[in-house]
Amino acid sequence: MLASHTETLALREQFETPAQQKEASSLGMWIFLVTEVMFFSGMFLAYTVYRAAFSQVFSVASNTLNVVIGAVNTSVLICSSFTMVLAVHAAQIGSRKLLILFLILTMLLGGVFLGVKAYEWNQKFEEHHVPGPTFHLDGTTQQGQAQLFFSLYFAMTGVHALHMVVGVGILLTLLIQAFAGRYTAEYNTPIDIAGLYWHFVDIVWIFLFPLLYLIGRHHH
Amino acid sequence: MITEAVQERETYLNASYGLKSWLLTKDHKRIGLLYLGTITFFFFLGGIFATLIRLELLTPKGDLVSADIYNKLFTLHGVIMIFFFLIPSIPATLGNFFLPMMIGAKDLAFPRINLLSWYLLVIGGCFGIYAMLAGGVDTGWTFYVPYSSTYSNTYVVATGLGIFIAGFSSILTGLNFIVTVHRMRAPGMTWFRMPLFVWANYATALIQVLGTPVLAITLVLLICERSLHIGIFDPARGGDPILFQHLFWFYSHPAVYIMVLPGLGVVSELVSTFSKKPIFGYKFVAFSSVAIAVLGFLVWGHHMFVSGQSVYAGLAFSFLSYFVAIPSAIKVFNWTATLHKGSISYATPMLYAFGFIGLFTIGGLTGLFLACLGVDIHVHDTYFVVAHFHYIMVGGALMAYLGGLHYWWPKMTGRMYPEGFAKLSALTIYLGFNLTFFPQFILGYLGMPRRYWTYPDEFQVLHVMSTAGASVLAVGYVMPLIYFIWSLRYGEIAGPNPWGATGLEWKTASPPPAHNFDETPVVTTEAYDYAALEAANVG
Amino acid sequence: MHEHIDSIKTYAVVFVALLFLTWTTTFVATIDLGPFNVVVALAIAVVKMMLVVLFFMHLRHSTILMKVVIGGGLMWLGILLLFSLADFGTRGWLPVPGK
Amino acid sequence: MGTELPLFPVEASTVAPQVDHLFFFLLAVAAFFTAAIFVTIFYFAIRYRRRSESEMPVPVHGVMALEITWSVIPFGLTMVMFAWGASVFFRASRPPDGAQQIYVVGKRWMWKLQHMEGQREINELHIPVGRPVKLTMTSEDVIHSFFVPAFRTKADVLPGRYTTTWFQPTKVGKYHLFCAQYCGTKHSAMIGWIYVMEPQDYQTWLSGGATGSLASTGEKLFQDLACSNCHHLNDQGRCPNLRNVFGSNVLLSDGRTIKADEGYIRESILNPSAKIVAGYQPIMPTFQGLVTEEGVLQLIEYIKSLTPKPVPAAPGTTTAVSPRKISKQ
Ligand code: HEA
Ligand code: HEA
Ligand code: HEC
Ligand code: CUA
Ligand SMILES: [Cu+2]
Repeated sequence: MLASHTETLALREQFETPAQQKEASSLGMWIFLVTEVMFFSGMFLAYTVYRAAFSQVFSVASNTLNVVIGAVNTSVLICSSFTMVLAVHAAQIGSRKLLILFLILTMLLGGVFLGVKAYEWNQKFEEHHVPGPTFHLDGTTQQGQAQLFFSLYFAMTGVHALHMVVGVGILLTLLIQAFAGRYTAEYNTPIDIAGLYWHFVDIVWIFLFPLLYLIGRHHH
Repeated sequence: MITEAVQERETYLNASYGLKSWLLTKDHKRIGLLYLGTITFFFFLGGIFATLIRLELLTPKGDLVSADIYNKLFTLHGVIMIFFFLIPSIPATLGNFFLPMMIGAKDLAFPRINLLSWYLLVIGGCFGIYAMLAGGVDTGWTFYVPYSSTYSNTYVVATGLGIFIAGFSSILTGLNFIVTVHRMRAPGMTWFRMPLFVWANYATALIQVLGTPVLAITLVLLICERSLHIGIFDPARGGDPILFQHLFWFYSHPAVYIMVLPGLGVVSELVSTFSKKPIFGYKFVAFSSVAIAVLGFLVWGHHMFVSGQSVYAGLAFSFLSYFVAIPSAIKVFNWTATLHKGSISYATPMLYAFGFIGLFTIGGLTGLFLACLGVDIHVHDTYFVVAHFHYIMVGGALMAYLGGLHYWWPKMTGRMYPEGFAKLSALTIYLGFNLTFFPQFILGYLGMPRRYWTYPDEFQVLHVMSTAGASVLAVGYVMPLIYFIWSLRYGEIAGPNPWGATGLEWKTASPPPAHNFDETPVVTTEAYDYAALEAANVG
Repeated sequence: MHEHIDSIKTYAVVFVALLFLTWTTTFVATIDLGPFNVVVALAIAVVKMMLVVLFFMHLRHSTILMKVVIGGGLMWLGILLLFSLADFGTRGWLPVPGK
Repeated sequence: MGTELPLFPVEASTVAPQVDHLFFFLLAVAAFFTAAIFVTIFYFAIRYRRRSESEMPVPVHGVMALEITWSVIPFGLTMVMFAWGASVFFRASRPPDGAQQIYVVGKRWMWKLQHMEGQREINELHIPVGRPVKLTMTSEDVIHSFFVPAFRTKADVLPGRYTTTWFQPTKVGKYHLFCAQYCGTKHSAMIGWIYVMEPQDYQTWLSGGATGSLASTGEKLFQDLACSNCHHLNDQGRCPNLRNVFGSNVLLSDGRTIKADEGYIRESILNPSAKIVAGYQPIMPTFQGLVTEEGVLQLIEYIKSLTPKPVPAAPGTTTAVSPRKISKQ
């Protein structure tokens, strides 16, 4: 009874077969991720241009970020990617319990990441590292160029965090549906696709971490 | 009796009734019509701004509107025509309606996303209209910093948000088309059996997906810069305004191919159907669309030859610009060759196709002048550029759109438009168009800068000619509006295939049933196989 | 389409590798390698990306089409960076201000 | 009320005929292809018009030789366009040595121009016929563009940076100057005139009005702003000697060497700590906000005058790092 219900839910009318539908969905998601790459690309370009021009100041500014926190947060995100892939795995083998467990874990880890991020942002406000009239960075006379670094820092981590928030929202929806028993070993495309998204957001951070926190620890 | 038969048959139009059945529809055909209504509205809105621009320029003095209003007029004209009319025009209306049918699919891969795209366009449009009513925006459609970020005191943020949202509509349409073409083709519909319109929309979709996100982030950065003063492009803090131009044109040059590629696709359909011949060099025409899409991403710096960009970058961008011209040339030559020994009909859509080929050629060839470094230092930001792009976008893309609309009108509505009236309007548009924009080439070479509210006296005669042409043009555009609406009720009933065309969309009833085909078609012939069509009709 | 299910062990290995690389990149940043700090940091990031894409996102079991899609996306990112930097990098080659 | 109908702009600079020749070449190619396509289409459309609905033309799928021909020939033509265009462009980009220097500041919505001899003009520029003129330009606010149609020349004028354009007028007369980059409300009023004069008329014009050469105004400013308190024109003190700085290669404290051009001097004044000369402390205060763009240009002209001509090295040759800097190490 339930199975046949999910069956009809699963295959939308424009498709001929479930395989066609699944392929279409993951192709759609991959293409969407390409658009995301291009979306971030504008900020990466700005970063590259200004870092090349003002490498000394960028290095001073980058040194004010806390590497330990950054590294820990990177690890948190990697853990969340791991639990996400386990959730996909659980869905594939049809284990509802594990699926729910791992979805919850992933969301929790995502939440931890965002919490740490919020803490870091708050630090920036306290240290006057937020671009604007009150901005001040010690160790350089180039306050304007230093602001560029922090503008990029906020833009990049901000857009990334926004993606995390959206990701957590998606996982929440999936979780509710998983509770309702919507996903089975036969039909779990949405979990798969959400996984792709989550991993993508992780990858963005994998680049942001060295670019913002690490590069320029040593500058002459 | 025929009428009765038509009325009783179930079509996508009478499958369900009521506003809700339209606003919540997932049928690509209905969504196509929703788009049609939306962009028609925006076209006339943009057209009213154009009319006011032309009236102001009738005299050298600024005597109709104030300088600030004039600046808002051309900005809103450009923004609306580009982002809310031409970019969605062919893909979202004709493409939406016919792309799935032409490959024998029941719908697009993601119908709900398709509906979402339309809502995004409407929401984006609402932001645009809000900006317009609240006081307008005066940055030009190019939004160059630091003017837009710091100096303008108009509604830049609202407009930027509107374009940002409309951009997502465009991205999602593109995404939908790509997946549909890859995954939804009917059995037997191989890549090289696809109609060229599908190829063109596929190539367009690639640009939409790869380019639009960069515009989106550029607008986000601009909005942040303007509202939070983060300094990304601020020279006082070491920021570089030319970085903005790179980001903007990385999207906006390819975007011109978003605007023209679908038109090129329509013309391929028209030329074939109305000469009853397969397109000469099908594969070349098909690949040239993809080539244009790809090469189009390598030339954006040709908008920045005198901007303070390095001369060496200018050199590279000029060089590469000429590469895009070749696939365009290939198309024009192949269409011409297709006509050879054809059976050429002068139906209205074909007149538009002829008009398109001529005007696109002129517009494209003048693009070569602009891509030429030595000439561009003189004509950059003059009316020469204005003439160039109107030749391609109005003479080209818009003509193709109108041609396609006439061609598929019977399929969409089940009724014919009045042929005589339509021919008259096509002719009016053609004459009015040339009178409006040809003098602008001369003006441009004389040195008349664009975005000028007032101008030296000696340019007046040419401006008067241009304004006169624009009035003729306006009449030409209002005519289809009238007779298309008229035909909905009084037009002659159209059969399933009034033109003797070969595409799958003509193999189903007019208007089509909600699921397009009564049974999934199986394709056994190449595209444009008129002999097979005839054999089937006889047999 | 045949669905390929990876073992949890594979995932665990990849997971550990990712954590290890995170630690490595952080550690290497404390050593002064001159210009190579940048190279190493980005190289490690690329390796991590590949691990995530190939294993967690199952690209290694995906069709060629998906690989083309990803490759294309990265190429376009490259186009944007390369051509823009071609401008910034050649400014001042001609000894005329602003050319 | 204008009644004349001009069709072609006057040619009044050495570059203008070059641009026009190129333009005519392009026009010829464009006219040829346009005509060819129009004629062929009309001919086919009439010759092969549909005579009956049952006609069935023979399908032709394409001819490889034709495809190649009509790809290769246009490609060849476009490469000529590119090469020719690039050569004109380069000639139009590099001012000849010894060009007369004029400084331009764009500001919403006017052009402020300064001559070396000290004359300052607004929205007007007087220059002698036959001599190359080089403009060094910057903007106080948004982007503008300096456009003289009769000279076929145009260059954007950017805030925070110097850009250059040049021309050599060939005809005496009065020519339009336009702002070609949209800059707000009165963009279309940011216009003016270029007066090209006979050399003797120009001399007469020069002799009137000026309060002293640009360099001397700069020198005065140098005193007024107290630059001279630190910068003595000898190698004493904690500040670099500004003699012979312009055009030299300066060694910076971070090890880089940089060519001291207008942009560098401007940055040294407005953002001195961005680049520190090797061997000195970053004690120079910023003059951002204390001196206008025009003032900066005057100072630059003064500092330039401290370098005897002809120093701006010919492109390509490397000037040795000035020994003055090295001795200071
Ligand atoms: C649909 C829109 C569209 C299209 C398709 C094009 C197509 C082309 N455009 Fe255009 N362009 C615009 C819309 C478009 N453009 C707009 C809106 C602007 C102004 C933006 C702004 O600043 O507001 C602009 C500005 C613009 C500039 C910048 C000018 C300036 O600001 O100084 C340049 C410079 O290179 C240029 C070049 C070209 C070229 C080389 C092509 C080529 O793709 C054309 C190729 C076509 C052909 C060549 C014709 C067919 C070929 C033949 C008939 C055979 C013979 C061929 C040969 C001999 C090669 N365009
Ligand atoms: C798809 C794109 C598109 C289209 C279709 C058009 C259509 C037209 N455009 Fe425009 N145009 C642009 C895109 C387009 N334009 C862009 C991008 C710019 C640059 C903006 C910028 O600089 O930022 C521009 C700029 C531009 C200028 C230069 C302004 C300047 O630089 O100062 C001019 C001047 O003549 C002009 C004219 C026209 C005219 C006469 C039409 C005609 O074809 C329009 C004809 C249509 C109608 C006339 C409407 C139908 C008739 C009615 C609704 C009748 C009722 C009317 C009344 C009651 C008033 N356009
Ligand atoms: C408080 C002292 C002081 C004042 C006042 C001062 N300078 Fe300097 N200036 C320096 C020092 C020290 C340096 C070298 C370190 C550096 O590069 O900043 C320098 C460097 C320069 C340079 C670069 C020289 C080179 O060899 O490359 C220029 C040009 C210059 N100053 C111009 C000016 C001008 C113009 C003014 C006045 C508007 C001015 N300075 C006022 C101290 C001063
Ligand atoms: Cu200054 Cu336009
Ligand atoms: Cu372009």
